[in-house]
Amino acid sequence: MSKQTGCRKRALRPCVRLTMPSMPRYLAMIRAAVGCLAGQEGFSDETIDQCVLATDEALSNVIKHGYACSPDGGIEVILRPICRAGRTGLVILILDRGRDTNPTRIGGRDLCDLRPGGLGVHIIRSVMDKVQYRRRGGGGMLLRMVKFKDSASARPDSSGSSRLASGTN
Amino acid sequence: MSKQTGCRKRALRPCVRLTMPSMPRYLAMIRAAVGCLAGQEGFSDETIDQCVLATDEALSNVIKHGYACSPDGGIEVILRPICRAGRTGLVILILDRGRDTNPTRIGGRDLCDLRPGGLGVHIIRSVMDKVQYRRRGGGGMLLRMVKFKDSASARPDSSGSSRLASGTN
Amino acid sequence: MAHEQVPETVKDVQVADGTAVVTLTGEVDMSNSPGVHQTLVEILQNRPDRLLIDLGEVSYMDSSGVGVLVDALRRMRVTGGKLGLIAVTPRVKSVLQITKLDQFFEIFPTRDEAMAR
Amino acid sequence: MAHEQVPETVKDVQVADGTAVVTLTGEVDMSNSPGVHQTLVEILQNRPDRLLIDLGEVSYMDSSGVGVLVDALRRMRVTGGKLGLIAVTPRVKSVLQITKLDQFFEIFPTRDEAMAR
Ligand SMILES: Nc1ncnc2c1ncn2[C@@H]1O[C@H](COP(=O)(O)OP(=O)(O)O)[C@@H](O)[C@H]1O
Ligand SMILES: Nc1ncnc2c1ncn2[C@@H]1O[C@H](COP(=O)(O)OP(=O)(O)O)[C@@H](O)[C@H]1O
Repeated sequence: MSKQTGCRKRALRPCVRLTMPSMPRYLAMIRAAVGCLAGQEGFSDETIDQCVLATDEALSNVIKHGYACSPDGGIEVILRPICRAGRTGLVILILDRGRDTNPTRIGGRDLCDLRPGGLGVHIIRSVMDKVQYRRRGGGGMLLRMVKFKDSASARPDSSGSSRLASGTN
Repeated sequence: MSKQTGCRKRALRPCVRLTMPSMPRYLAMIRAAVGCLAGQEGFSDETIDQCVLATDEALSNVIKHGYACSPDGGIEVILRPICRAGRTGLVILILDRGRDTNPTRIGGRDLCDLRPGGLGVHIIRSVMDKVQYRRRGGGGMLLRMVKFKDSASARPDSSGSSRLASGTN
Repeated sequence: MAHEQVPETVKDVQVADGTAVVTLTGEVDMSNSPGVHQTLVEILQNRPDRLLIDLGEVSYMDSSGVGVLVDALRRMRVTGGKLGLIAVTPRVKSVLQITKLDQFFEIFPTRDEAMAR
Repeated sequence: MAHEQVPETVKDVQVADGTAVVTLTGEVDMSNSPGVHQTLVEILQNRPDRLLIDLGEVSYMDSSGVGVLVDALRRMRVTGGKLGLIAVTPRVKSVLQITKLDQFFEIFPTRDEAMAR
């Protein structure tokens, strides 16, 4: 196993694939898996929490918006540890076959408004280092999120003192 | 979500699929996922532990025996909550494309012997309610394990006072 | 909600002297936040002066849970009542901070401090 | 083993007066049991009279971990030494019971009790 440590051994870090039905009851299982994998990659507790939260928010959105809360859709989560320019990170891909949307229309709303809803995309963009939505050939959406281990984490516009918001690992 | 409770709603309990490379570092992630799912099915802590342990042992065997510790194999874990004759359970399928073996030759050894190794299959058969190995068409093995929620758990030949060995939930 | 043996997210509800105290537990996500919402709406139908939500045992909350808190706050404001959160764990607090909602909630470290007000 | 920031399974090794005390931590499985085995083999090369393995922080152990304990026991027997396990958690104890190996190990509730022998 020691052969796997370090950046050059990228070929030895293939992906993990989790497929769940579009049902909220399976969110906890995916959170557990993502948290465990991020921990094993040596992510700090804060960064683990951020990966877990972003994945949960993204999956919830697929269930709500992609599958309109119908339980018979499938969602695939692909987790791939990466190493880019000496930085260790985790790529989280979320793929669905639900209704697709123009990626430019997936955005957070103005937070000054006190109302429930419209928070998920803001959270995802705040806590992850890269976030990219794409339409999939054949229907459905692909979301690609990247989190680096030494990430400066939450975007500067988020307050910095909290557990999730702070990126100091 | 309340629609999912109860036995008749079997159609609403589809499976979860986890695919991992044949590398021991991913065992912990699968354990986390299995433990979480069994917990959500309402399994007792003892029964959760048993599902987790059996899955870990089975995956370790696939890595060792199916793939001869080569890291480039794939292993699929399928988790499916079931309801049979009023009993709630969890089916755990483990599929590989490694070297296959005659299922009758996969057995536990005599435990009187004090030596390491040869314990995994004994553990699996002790803690699970049903265990069935099969050769897969196209190569590799399929292991089907079932654990019932109200299972009398460990086989009578295991001592009954311990956390994993006792099945009283 | 999800299953009979899974601990319910709403662990306890106490109402006395116009103050309702709701204790939540575990992980609040899309699978159980509708149930929490339902409970809070029912409690608010009796128009308490104050709603206190104890989050000390909540180890995880996503935006669906935060949305439930925001909805309760808006309903309390309509009836002129007050809403306080008790024992918000760092992880839950972060989610409130990221969504800039921490400013809207009165947060008490302990239940005693909340009750003393 | 697996990664630099993941806590090492072998947390501590203390050798004094012919007694080696090894503290393990976390989950022992096929990913880290070879490392634990290696550590124990190195310690046993100095032929201690006694090897104590503290399992109080071991939350999970599978048959690969149990195999490492059995191997250490066999090596100690060859050199005429003693092996004791300290603070075996219920979950780990169950695995020893299922594999009928609990009978072969001397198990102490606490480190103090093990040292007092
Ligand atoms: N997976 C998705 N598929 C389609 N649309 C999405 C998806 N995720 C987000 N959106 C769009 O982005 C908007 C903002 O999402 P979000 O911030 O999570 O708030 P909410 O889900 O409460 O509306 C959604 O209302 C929806 O229009
Ligand atoms: N997935 C598998 N593929 C092929 N052979 C297997 C598999 N699982 C178990 N076996 C066989 O069963 C035997 C007993 O397995 P086990 O009890 O786990 O002990 P060990 O792995 O230490 O030999 C193995 O030695 C092997 O021959």
